[in-house]
Amino acid sequence: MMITTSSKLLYGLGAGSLAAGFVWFVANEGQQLGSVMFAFLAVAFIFLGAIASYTRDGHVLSTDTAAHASSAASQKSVGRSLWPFGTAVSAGVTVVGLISSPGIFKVGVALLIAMLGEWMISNWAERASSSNEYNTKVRDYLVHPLELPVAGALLLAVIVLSFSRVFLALSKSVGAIVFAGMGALILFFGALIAVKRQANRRVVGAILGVLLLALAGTGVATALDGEREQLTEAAEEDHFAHRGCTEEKEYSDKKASRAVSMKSSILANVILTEDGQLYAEATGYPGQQSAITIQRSNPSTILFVNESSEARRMVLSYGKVVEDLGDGVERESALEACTSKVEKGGQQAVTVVVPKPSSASDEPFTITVPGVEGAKIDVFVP
Amino acid sequence: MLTLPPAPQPAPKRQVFVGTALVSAAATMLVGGMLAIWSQFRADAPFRESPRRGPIKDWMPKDIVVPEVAANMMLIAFFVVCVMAQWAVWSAKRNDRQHAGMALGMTLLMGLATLNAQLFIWSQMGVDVRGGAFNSMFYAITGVMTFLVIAGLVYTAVATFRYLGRGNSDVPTLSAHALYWYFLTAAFSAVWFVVYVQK
Amino acid sequence: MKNPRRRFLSLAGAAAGLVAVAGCAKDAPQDTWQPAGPNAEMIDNLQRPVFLVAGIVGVIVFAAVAWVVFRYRDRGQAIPEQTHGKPAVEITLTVIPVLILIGVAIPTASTIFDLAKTDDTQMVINVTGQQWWWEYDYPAIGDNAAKYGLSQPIVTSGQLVIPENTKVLLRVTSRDVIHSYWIPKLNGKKDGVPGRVHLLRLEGSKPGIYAGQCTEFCGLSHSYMRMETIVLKRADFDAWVANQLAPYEAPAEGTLAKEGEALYIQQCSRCHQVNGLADAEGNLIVSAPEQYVVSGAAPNLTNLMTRNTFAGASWDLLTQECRDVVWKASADEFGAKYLAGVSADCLNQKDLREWLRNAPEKKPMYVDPTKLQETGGKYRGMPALGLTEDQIDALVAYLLERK
Amino acid sequence: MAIIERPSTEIAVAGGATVGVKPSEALGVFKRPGASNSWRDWIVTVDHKKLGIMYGVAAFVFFIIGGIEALLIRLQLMGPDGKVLSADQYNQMFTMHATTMVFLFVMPMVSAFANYFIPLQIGARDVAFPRINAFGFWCWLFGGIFLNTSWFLGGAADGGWFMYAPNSSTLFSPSHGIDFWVLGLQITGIASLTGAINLIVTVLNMRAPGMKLMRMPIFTWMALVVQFLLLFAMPVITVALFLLSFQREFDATFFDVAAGADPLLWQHLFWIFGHPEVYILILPSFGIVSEVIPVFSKKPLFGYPIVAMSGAAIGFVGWGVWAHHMFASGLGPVSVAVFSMATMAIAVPTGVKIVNWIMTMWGGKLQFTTAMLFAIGLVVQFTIGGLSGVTHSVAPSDTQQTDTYYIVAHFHYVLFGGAIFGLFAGFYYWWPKMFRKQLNEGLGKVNFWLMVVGMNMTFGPMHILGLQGQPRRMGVWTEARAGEGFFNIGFWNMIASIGSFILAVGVLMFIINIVYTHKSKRVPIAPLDPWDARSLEWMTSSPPAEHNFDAIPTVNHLDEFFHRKYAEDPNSHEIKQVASAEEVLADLNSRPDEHIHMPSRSYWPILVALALPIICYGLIYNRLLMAVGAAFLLLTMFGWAMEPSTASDDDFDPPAPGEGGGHTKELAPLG
Repeated sequence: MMITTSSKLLYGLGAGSLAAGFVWFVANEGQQLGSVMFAFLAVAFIFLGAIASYTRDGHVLSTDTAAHASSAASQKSVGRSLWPFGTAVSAGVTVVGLISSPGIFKVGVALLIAMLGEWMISNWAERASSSNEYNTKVRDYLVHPLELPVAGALLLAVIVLSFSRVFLALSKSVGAIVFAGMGALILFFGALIAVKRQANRRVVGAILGVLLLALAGTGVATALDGEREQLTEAAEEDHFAHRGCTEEKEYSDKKASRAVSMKSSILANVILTEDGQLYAEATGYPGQQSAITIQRSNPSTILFVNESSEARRMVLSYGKVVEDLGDGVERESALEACTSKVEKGGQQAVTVVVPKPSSASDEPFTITVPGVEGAKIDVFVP
Repeated sequence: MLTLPPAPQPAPKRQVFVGTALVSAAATMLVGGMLAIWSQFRADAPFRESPRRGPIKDWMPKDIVVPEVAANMMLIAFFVVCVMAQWAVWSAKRNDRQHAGMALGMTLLMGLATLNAQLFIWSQMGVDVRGGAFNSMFYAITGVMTFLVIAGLVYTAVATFRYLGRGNSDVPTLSAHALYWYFLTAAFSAVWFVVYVQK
Repeated sequence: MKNPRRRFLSLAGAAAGLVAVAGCAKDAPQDTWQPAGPNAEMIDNLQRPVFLVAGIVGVIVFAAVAWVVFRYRDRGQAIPEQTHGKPAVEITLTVIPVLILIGVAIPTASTIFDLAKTDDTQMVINVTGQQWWWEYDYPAIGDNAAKYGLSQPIVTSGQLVIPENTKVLLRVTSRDVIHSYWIPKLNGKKDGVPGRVHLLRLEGSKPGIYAGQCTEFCGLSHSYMRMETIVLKRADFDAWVANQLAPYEAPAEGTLAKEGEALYIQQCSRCHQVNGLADAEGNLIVSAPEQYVVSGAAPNLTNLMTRNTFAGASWDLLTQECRDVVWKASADEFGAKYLAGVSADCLNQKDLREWLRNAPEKKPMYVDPTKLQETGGKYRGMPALGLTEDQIDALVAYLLERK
Repeated sequence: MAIIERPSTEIAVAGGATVGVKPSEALGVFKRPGASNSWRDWIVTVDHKKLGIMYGVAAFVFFIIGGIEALLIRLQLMGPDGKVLSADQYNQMFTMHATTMVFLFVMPMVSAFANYFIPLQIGARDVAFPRINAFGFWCWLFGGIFLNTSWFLGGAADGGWFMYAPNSSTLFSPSHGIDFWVLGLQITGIASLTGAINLIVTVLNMRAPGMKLMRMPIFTWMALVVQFLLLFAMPVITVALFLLSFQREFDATFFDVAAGADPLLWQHLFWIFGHPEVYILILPSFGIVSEVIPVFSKKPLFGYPIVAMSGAAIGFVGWGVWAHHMFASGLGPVSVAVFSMATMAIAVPTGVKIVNWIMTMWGGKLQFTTAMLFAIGLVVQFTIGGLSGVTHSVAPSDTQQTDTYYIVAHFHYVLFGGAIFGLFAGFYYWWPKMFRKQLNEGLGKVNFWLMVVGMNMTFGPMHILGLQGQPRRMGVWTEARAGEGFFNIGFWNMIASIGSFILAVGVLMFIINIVYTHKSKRVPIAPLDPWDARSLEWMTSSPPAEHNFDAIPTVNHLDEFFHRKYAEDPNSHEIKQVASAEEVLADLNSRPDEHIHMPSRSYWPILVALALPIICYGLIYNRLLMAVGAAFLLLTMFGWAMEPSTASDDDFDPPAPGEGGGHTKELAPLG
């Protein structure tokens, strides 16, 4: 019976968790924490339910000695098989292909089919009769004509390809080191085999297999030496070269985007409308505001929303700072915080700590948008 | 062949198997909790319109480059580990000691490969943990994953030692061990998708 | 065997009694059952029936237990029938609480949404918590400026002053850890969370002084983080605003207060702003608490003596008698009494002087310079300034003029 | 004939042959310790009963520590402007009081009962993983000791047991207290997790024949639900603690507002764990009471399946209500409304339980033993706590009550009047089973009444204090805000403080009772079945032998033991006793099982557990020490994995023939 008492309960709880996650998601306007948590709770429950089904609540009676006799451990030995291993490798190749190139993917799929076929035939053959020898014969008769040539060709191809790839990718000095390393490895295993003569040939085979796999893996890895397209943009943008708060510059600096700001912590939204109006929306104030209050010394996040057609940025000016450069020389610089330029519909937040009250400054604190006349919000810092 | 008349063994009750399943369930919550926090952080990050690629979440600092190849290789390695672990079970059930031992060795090796890939990713990214929410979260989530993988490796080592030291009868431990690696693969697939693909 | 029953009955009685008499407390400044404004009344109208229902259910349960304990005690009766349950009874006894709870849930939901309404706001005040006091600032925008004469922003602390029958919306936030703003007689509490702004409606329907305390654990001196809300009639409120916006008056030359001003500039103005205070060259002095205090702010002392508490409303600036005059004033007289502020006669010299002498001893704060590694040398409260008694005299004289 | 034997099989070598190996030659670098009667036996034991007793004793010691902390708090608050503790000490005191009571008393005391009685109640010889069980105990004990060493190393944690960010960051709590707290809880968390896994597997896999899930005693049921709650809740707090320690040790920015984080994240995580935790604390006591009431009512539990399922329902719904701890923290009105409704929903299954207990007593034949009194005490006091819970499921009302003493009153009625009264019911009920002697009933009743009076005097007035607006976690209150008349805060604080000392005397009576019972020669050995009990744990000797049952019974009924003693007269429908407990046991033991496998003692659990605090001290003070601890951990884990299954002096039956003259060895089962 698949559906045991506890698996029933566990499946039920899994379904309940899903429902709870849904309710949470709806009730909290799409807040993710609770919903993801519930989703995983559901996964865990359903997983345990499946295990409970599988083990029939683990309820094998302690007096059931027949279970011992029929347990797998006491079954007699049958032939060995490398097919699971082969399946693993081909699965690996398939996934590599999926990510990198269709060619490798196709090879992987072919391998996978071949290996699974072999595994299944072996499995079938083992049950063909009670005689192991007969079973092996049946299997070989079925499969050998197919598998030997294919396997040989494939092995050769993989080795050649991988080596060439590794060579191509390595610089000269590194190449030398790699080869020294490989030499040492081969020497080591050779010595090992020599010392321990009875070492099982299959173990040796396995070690070589692993080396082969490693080689193939490295080859694939170097062949795929590239990045996903989306990521290259950040590098291309080179923010430092463009930083600044003026209209011409595009980015503020690296920091601006690094300080990830939570939407839930937004002090005010500053919105630039299509017709060049700038207004603020802040929690607790009704409607559109032309002035906002920023708490002194408090990290405050202001979100800029650009609805105009141009790429724009928001600049918050909050006074000046005078640096003493020594020898009575002073440098005055404006205190500013700005977002990067964003396209229409884009948003960008800036987190700022204003240390001085606005009353301490001769010039009023403002939020402006460079290049848009009259777009100004007064900022008051108590 | 037996040297003594064996006392009847306790019937196979799959304690280790069920226990491992429960560990996996608990660890699912661990990884799930981390991913929940991750998605919460990410969902709360403001986005901006990129001129070329549509909306971009300003969640991941732009100077961070994720070594995707290594991450993908890591995922592949996880899948391979699974098959290896299952192979060990398969062989052990058939009293095939050599293959089972080999499969366990391979499991360990590929498990180490995943660990190696993780170390590689860390060193390549060179993320400063103090740099911000993404950085902290990245280390937290990959750190938890690594911890679970190390636990898996310890499990494999234990299973190997026990297998080598014992007769052929440790199939329950081996299948439980395989279950744990299945769980790790599933968990890493989730982490891989959320952290390395979606970012 | 009698004892359990008696106990249950007395407990049941106590529960019912609690519900009945909870509203009768006298002079309990933080009583949650004495609403003094519509928001608190909304809560009160909800909680009274809920407590009553809970009390009745409790009495029924206790009575049932008492009856069972009395009736079925072992009197040598035969072993009862081994019944495992009666579905009809169980379903009935499950459905009844469900119905009761539905009855409670509906008004609960509607009250939740009523209390969250913000579209009828008449005045907005920013409330910022920090270790361990509250800062209030009245932004000079919108209705505040247009209808309430707040031509300039006002910054004050400890006591929040609001006009009578005005729908005030507090924007509660924090500079360091989580605090919670709670004036029980005016509304429930709302946490001030750093980086977030939470909204709390406040409306007082009767002039008076309403006490509250920070209710989210906020560190060492959590117990000393108190606050009050003052409800004034509209005319009194206007007078209060005018006084707050009045320009700075320097003490007369040659007085003790003038000495105090110099001392203040030297010792206090680093952190505590007094609006309009200028140094000898006539430059306005701007305090820089962000350099000395973790939270980056210290109370603005421009009009200290218009408030009647200090140090996070932990101590009164008024002596006991003068305090009673204000606290126990009738609604009509309250405004005048409050606006009188603190006079020299009424000043609570003892506590204020102790505070100036050694603040951290009076109110625990992290100001030990040897243990400030984590904070980069910044204090989390007011340090001991090492003032002499003469200096304290001068400072008190100066502060007495900050009205 | 030796009944117990340790598992053994042959070692296979290449070629499929097997050979016998002498114990000294077995893989076995590491020998297992043999049996002894000294204290050492307790260190190396893997017996679930001994571990249960050790859990109980250690937890009780922590109960006393937590109680002293509570008394200091009450002393401080007895009068205005208390001077007993400094503000800093007060903050540490209430933080550690809660932490100790939750993590170091109630949870492990539940583990004590669960460890001791779950295998007995389901007719098993042992738990599924005996060594992991021992590891869990040592892990918890060392974690608890580690946590409490912070008192002597610069001060304990001072952030409250809820440890809200950002107050818990190094900026606001520079001492190492919170580091100790975080790491200590991680260690005890490991113990909870291993314990949970162990007990779930035990219940799922080791039940006696015929012991279907719906025939399990309710205590086992509730404990099972609790283990599932632990299984899913502990990882969440682990995540939260992990983030916090990451922040404190490595300057990560999860809760740093300036870096864009949201401090409410911690609150969500903490309460996602924290609310199920409440049910982790209370459900086992529900289970105990559901055992005690039927026994002393001479009736089966009314509506058994409903009680079992309502326990599961409480456990599950408990997951969906965490935000009711956050009604004042600025969630939107929609979430507040949803959580408010969900919280009310929990009242239904809880109410069902109370109804079922009363209905169980209804029509019964009630005997007011101390255990029964404590059980009835739970029913009444939990009802008060439950009803006050309903009052603040009403969110607007809760914004007036949360973080005031009203909440303190509520959860103490639930956790002291509920959970702890349930545990005391368990002490009195199961004492003769565990220790062969019955606790004195007279002293027990004194104990009960002192605790009832003390408990209601301490926590009853807190309802008033809270409604009068006295906030929690305040080291001092001031006369100026105390109010006047009947509801004067000072008066009720005084009453509460006096009550707390009465309560302390009540607990002291329990200790006196124990000492009297076991020291006095006049107290006789308890009969086999002193309460005329119903479930399997009574169907064996007192205390049970190491292997629990000579013969595993086959279960045909819920309340199997009762049904073996009593039968219904088919004509008169009267319940008649057909066999005494001794006769039932003798009948069962007349066909003892042969070849009972019991695990041997082991050194490794305590050693592996010892490595964890070393690592944690290293993390706080010195990274080198951490490496040493990690190395120690690896070594001991290796030892664990490679341990042979038996000690050299264990019995085997039949004696092993064959080469080498000894029996063969194998590795111990993994757990």
